[in-house]
Amino acid sequence: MSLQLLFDALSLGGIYAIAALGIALIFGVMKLVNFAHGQFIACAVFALILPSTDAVAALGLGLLPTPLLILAILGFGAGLAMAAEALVFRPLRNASPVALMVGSFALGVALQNLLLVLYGGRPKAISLWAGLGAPVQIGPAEVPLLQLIVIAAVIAILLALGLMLKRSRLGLEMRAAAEDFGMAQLLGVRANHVISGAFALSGALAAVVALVMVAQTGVADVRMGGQIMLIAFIATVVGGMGSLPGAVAAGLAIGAASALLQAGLPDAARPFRDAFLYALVIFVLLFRPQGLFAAAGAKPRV
Amino acid sequence: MITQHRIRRRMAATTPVLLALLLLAFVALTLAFGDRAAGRMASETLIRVTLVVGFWIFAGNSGVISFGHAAFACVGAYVSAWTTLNPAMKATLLPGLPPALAEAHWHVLPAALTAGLVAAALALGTGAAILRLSGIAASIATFAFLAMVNTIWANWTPVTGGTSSVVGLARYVTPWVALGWAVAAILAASLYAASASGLALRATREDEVAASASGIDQYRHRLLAYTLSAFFCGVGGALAGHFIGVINPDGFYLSLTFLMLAMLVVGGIGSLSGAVVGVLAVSLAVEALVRLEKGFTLGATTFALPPGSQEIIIALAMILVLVFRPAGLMAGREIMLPARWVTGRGTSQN
Amino acid sequence: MALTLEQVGVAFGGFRALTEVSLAIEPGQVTGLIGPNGAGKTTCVNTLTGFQRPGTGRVVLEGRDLSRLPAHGFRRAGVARTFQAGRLFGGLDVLDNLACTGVGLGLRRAAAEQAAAEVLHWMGLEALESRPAAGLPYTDERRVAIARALIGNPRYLLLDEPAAGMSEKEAADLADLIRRIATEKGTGCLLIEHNVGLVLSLCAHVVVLDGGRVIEQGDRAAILASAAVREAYFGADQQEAA
Amino acid sequence: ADDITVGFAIAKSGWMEAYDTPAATAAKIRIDEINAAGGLLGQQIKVVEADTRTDRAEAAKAGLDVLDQGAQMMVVSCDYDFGAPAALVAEGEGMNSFFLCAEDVKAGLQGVGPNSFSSSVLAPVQGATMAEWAYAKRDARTAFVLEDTFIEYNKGICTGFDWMFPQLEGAEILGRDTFKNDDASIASQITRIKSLEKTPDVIMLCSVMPGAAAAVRQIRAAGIEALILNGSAVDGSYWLDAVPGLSGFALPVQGAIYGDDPRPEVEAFNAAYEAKTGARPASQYAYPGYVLIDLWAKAVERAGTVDGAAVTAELEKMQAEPTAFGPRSFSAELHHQNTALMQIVEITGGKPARVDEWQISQPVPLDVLMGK
Amino acid sequence: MAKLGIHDLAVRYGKLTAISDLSFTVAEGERLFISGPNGAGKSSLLGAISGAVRAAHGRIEMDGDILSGLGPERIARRGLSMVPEGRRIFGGLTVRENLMVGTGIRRDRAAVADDLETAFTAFPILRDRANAPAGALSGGQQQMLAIARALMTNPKVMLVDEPSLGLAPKVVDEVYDRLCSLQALRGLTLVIVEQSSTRAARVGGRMILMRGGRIVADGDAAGFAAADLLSEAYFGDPA
Ligand SMILES: Nc1ncnc2c1ncn2[C@@H]1O[C@H](COP(=O)(O)OP(=O)(O)OP(=O)(O)O)[C@@H](O)[C@H]1O
Ligand SMILES: Nc1ncnc2c1ncn2[C@@H]1O[C@H](COP(=O)(O)OP(=O)(O)OP(=O)(O)O)[C@@H](O)[C@H]1O
Ligand SMILES: [Mg+2]
Ligand SMILES: [Mg+2]
Repeated sequence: MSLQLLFDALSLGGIYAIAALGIALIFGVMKLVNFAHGQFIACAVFALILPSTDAVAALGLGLLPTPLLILAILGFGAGLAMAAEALVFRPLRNASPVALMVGSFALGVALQNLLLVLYGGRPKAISLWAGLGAPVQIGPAEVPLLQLIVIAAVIAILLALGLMLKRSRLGLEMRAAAEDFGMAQLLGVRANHVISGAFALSGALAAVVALVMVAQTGVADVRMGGQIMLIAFIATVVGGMGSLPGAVAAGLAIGAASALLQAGLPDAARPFRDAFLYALVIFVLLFRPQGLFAAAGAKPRV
Repeated sequence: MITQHRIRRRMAATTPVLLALLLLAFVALTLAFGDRAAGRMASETLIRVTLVVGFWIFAGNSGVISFGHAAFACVGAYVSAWTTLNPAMKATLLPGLPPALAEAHWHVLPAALTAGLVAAALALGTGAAILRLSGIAASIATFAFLAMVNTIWANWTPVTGGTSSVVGLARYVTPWVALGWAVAAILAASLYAASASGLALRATREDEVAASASGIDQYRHRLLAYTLSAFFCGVGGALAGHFIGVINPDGFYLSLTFLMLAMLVVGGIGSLSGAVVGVLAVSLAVEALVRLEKGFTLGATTFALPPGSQEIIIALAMILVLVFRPAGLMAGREIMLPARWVTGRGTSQN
Repeated sequence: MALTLEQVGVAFGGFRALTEVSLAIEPGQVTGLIGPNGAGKTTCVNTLTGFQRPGTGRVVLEGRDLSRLPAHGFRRAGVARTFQAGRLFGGLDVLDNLACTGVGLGLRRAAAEQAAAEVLHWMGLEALESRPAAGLPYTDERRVAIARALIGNPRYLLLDEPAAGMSEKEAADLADLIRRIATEKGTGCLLIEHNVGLVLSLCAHVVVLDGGRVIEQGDRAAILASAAVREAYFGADQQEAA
Repeated sequence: ADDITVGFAIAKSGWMEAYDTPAATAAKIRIDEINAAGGLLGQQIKVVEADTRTDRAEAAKAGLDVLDQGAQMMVVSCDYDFGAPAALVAEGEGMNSFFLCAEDVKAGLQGVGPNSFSSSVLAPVQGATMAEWAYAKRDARTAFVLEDTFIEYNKGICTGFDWMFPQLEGAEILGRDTFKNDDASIASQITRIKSLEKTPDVIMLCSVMPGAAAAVRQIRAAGIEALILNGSAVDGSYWLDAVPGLSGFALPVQGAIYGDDPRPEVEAFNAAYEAKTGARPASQYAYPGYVLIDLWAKAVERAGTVDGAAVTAELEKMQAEPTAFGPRSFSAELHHQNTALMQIVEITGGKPARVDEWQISQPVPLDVLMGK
Repeated sequence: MAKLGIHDLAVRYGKLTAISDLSFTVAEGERLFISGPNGAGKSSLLGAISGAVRAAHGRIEMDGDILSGLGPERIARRGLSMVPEGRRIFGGLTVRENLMVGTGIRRDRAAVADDLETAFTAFPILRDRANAPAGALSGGQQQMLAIARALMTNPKVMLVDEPSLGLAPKVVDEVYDRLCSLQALRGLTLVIVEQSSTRAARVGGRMILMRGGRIVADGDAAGFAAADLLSEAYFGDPA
């Protein structure tokens, strides 16, 4: 595999990996497959611009200086996710995983239509960090700066999250509350805070995806996060439900597989790229139903 | 001696009859009191009953959430289009069809049956691999299957027309046709649920491990239910196509998947009545909101909801239902005749 | 003629849960299996019922090697079990819980319900027939779990801590039931229990596991006399008794 | 009744709304003009509406809905997929239907039936126009085709380009690739372009928003400066913020919204549109709405009735019928434009401007349109 | 003052009344056994005290403060710890992590390491499997873990639901030894649900007998053991 191809694969996979992390985190703490995650991404994108149905977008938060802007959007994502938790998912806590999933989907529909009402259905352009596209020469490969930043960000986020979950008390409590909410409470864990924290993190990760997407594509569209969310969802399962490194690895792998198929398939088969990709997913699952990185003991013993 | 258990079995046998009557009443009332739009709403609702009841046969009994059933509807719709469309039309729209299909010009009923059978065959083939998995892995695999079918359908242009719609399907689906199929689906679903296989599958839903310790071969029963369930989704897809006369792969993708799931969960996945009630409740609520959005007059003033608010309100209403009735509107119960109606005379002396 | 483990070894990752374990369950008899927590008793049962593949060695049912059979195949071959937790099908009523086994064995639904009703009658549990399994009191849950395992008269029945959480009186009733199963139905039973009194009163033959190995086997006297067993397992009660 | 009723079964909510509303507004501008000038066949034109909610099943219902409200001609959604269900309802009643701005050959005779029309210009014509214009005016001899498989329109653009470009003396398509509109990154497609032996003179990008803007941004970021061609769908300056300072991007339009169209009628319309809505059209897609009412009204006057078959017969007689946006033709084989005089808009330094006009040297043959 | 006071407690599940009119007190450092047939309401009582189950009415006090209405986490933070029925260990966490979950409420962080060491000494198997996922432990091992986990919060009051369930006889002895020695050391107040009156008598302490959600007897555990046959007759056969 050429170096160029590797970077292409990583840049797509990196986005999937961050999105998958956000989904795996919530699945980890609540057994919730959060289908609204895609809309969290879309909302974070639209937070950059002022609500209006005009064709030309006027920047809102997007006008802030870069460091503030990043903070503001991350905060927005976190806040949105926490609000969703408090208003929708907390009351649903005793519902079955399917009901939770349908609830999250309904929330996603509501958010998407809210965006439609506020911003109209036309995609909007956002001029942000155009300079990040500038190519950087690395050996024989030419890689846009943004791709390098994405790759670095994935690594940093993964390390930080991994450390947080494995080493910190909050992480421990998060995982405990995820497994048995009532028991964690009996041990004095402030379980509501902990879950709310997980949502905040997940929302912030959605915001990261949003920023990367905007930097990459320069557009905002209400349907934006949908596709990524689906891939991320698949990555979460292929990686092993609840395993964060698994989610990241599978996200990267799916991105890489997609890039490789794109590069390797003959002309006529290329439009069917995703069909091959999904066939691959089924194939992997058949051989490792518990996922690539299933936590040991994840399968309950008899 | 007649036991409580027997009585319950007999009561359960009344469920499909009552559900059929409920749907009959629904059609009769909408046709008697509604406008033309209400009649179309009735057909659409009953097509959804066919789809969702078909979906329930698998999801409700096995407890495995499938995302793949919209794909069966997709295949069913296209099979019916391939077999019933006017050959001249096919020559221009779908030039890549094999000669046998290109010349076919079938009656709609055998076409609908074939749609179901082809969907069932596809379910049997793909289920044989996918259903070796269980739990969330199985769900994801069905999802991948759906995405595969969608990708293929959207790009296999000579045969499927690609992302462009196939039009000109005979629009024969009246509320009565849809009612016929919905009732057939309900009957099949309740027969299956009462069968040995249905019981075995519900056991695996409760506890996979204990079920296999009871000698139950989970894979076999799941595959059977999956296949039967795909049949009705295939038929439902065919009906949907012949209802609006236009089909497109996108119409059988995520939004249909989630609509089916949402209706099932709102009604309550635990019972057949839940599936039917969920469809009715969601469809009627949507219809009511759509009408509100168009505006209604009260005295001298006209009220109207702002455009686009219907989706938001429905989504929020769904969340509220789930919050207050986490097991759905029917919460796993069936609509049945009360016990004293089914015990009959002469059996109560012991 | 017996259900046997032959030199079975089971490992989880690097951890060896069973090492060269051989034991036999004879028809019509109750065999006891005791040992400290984590000795590998449940793992033995899992191996004997197809829930755990033996890493080494074989599972043999009356001369037939079952090692490759899936779990439901074991049940069809006549090996039934109960679980440490009840594991009833909570959403179904008691009769359907039993009928599930009938269906699993290939009966039609009506025949399965007939068989279920007969077993409930044999155990004197008719009254429970229409109760939902989810709300059953603990003791009844246990008895229904046993009833469910008895459908189709299995040749062997493996019971994993059936008396746990029962009072002395309830445990005594359970002992009677197990005795009846062995004598009236000719079923070979394997009984895992920490209630040593119960095991010793019921079992002609007792196997003691520790650390995944058989450390002792024999009749009541042999077990009580064994210093190794006393050291590894017995509490103050049994020490006194021995 | 004393009125002639035109039914609009179009998206008033959902994402199609952004496309349908401007064209419908333009259609109503023409209706207002006709009414002000004494009406059609001496009667006023009345408008009734129903919302398709950007949903196919709802579109069929919307068609019935306007029918119930007495529609005698039906204007349906911009896109073939969302307009066809309603158009089929009209067809079933023997009524005329017009797609607001569909550019798929099926939006009309082929995909709906004998009384259905679209007033826009076929997507393959747009692709072919760009091929021939770039060849003639920009000396394009080599091309790379990048096709977005999202909707049929995109495929149509590429079809036209693929038909026209290789027939031109010395012109060659060096390579092609596909992507999906919502792909988060098209890095590997870009790598394929960059690894071509020589940089292509033009890149034919067959895509729509938002994928088109995203692709252009990534192509330019990767340092590929070749002239990029696209179809009319990306007209408008609203998306240019996505690629600051973009240059070398050209597309065909039916009329220019930028105030530089040489035809005074176009500017007059732009002014009328601004007067009605408070803003100038955001893209050329308002124009077909105006044209369709214009053509239909002429045919009705000639037929002396609104009866579908009679009006269709008159429409099919139109050859190079003048409109504010150029001549339009229909025939018994095609209810669509397979050739048209198009304005070429080029974006330079982030500013779009009309730079040229072009009409393809031969109409796109029906076989090519039908994908044979 | 009593360490724990239960006044007029009632617990209902829908229409079913699990506990009614229940009152008793537990003195500081006392060891109280609760016994009774299945379904007597023992677990419901512990649930109500720990806040896991909502009381229909009544008052629960600890050190004179009213606990009723506080959430389980607040109650736990006041020094009340529980080993629930069914163990409820965190299967996906390692054994060590299970032990650490409850230590977040302790202020004496330094003592945590010592306590961990003590727990490992008491249940050596936990040390051996410290980094293994707890879900893989055998039934009895999980029970040990549940007890050790509750102890790690350094509670003042500990509620234990059937500690001997699934434990080998030798380990049951050890568990009781351990609980008793801790009680002596820290003045722990213990409330233990125990089916076996012989066992309770051997360990010694006060005993409450429940049936049908009410207290039917209250006295010295040894006395109950002597009257064992009688009490069995009194309970009768539930079937
Ligand atoms: N799936 C597994 N993964 C890892 N270790 C396991 C697994 N299953 C069992 N073990 C280990 O194997 C050993 C034997 O377990 P088993 O359940 O057979 O014990 P047991 O004798 O039934 O004990 P108990 O009396 O406590 O129920 C234990 O140490 C347990 O931790
Ligand atoms: N969550 C619940 N929902 C409904 N009923 C319940 C629930 N928990 C307990 N019950 C019922 O309340 C009554 C008391 O139950 P509880 O578990 O407190 O008894 P117990 O004395 O602990 O019995 P055991 O010895 O079986 O553990 C029983 O009839 C039981 O069926
Ligand atoms: Mg065990
Ligand atoms: Mg209890």
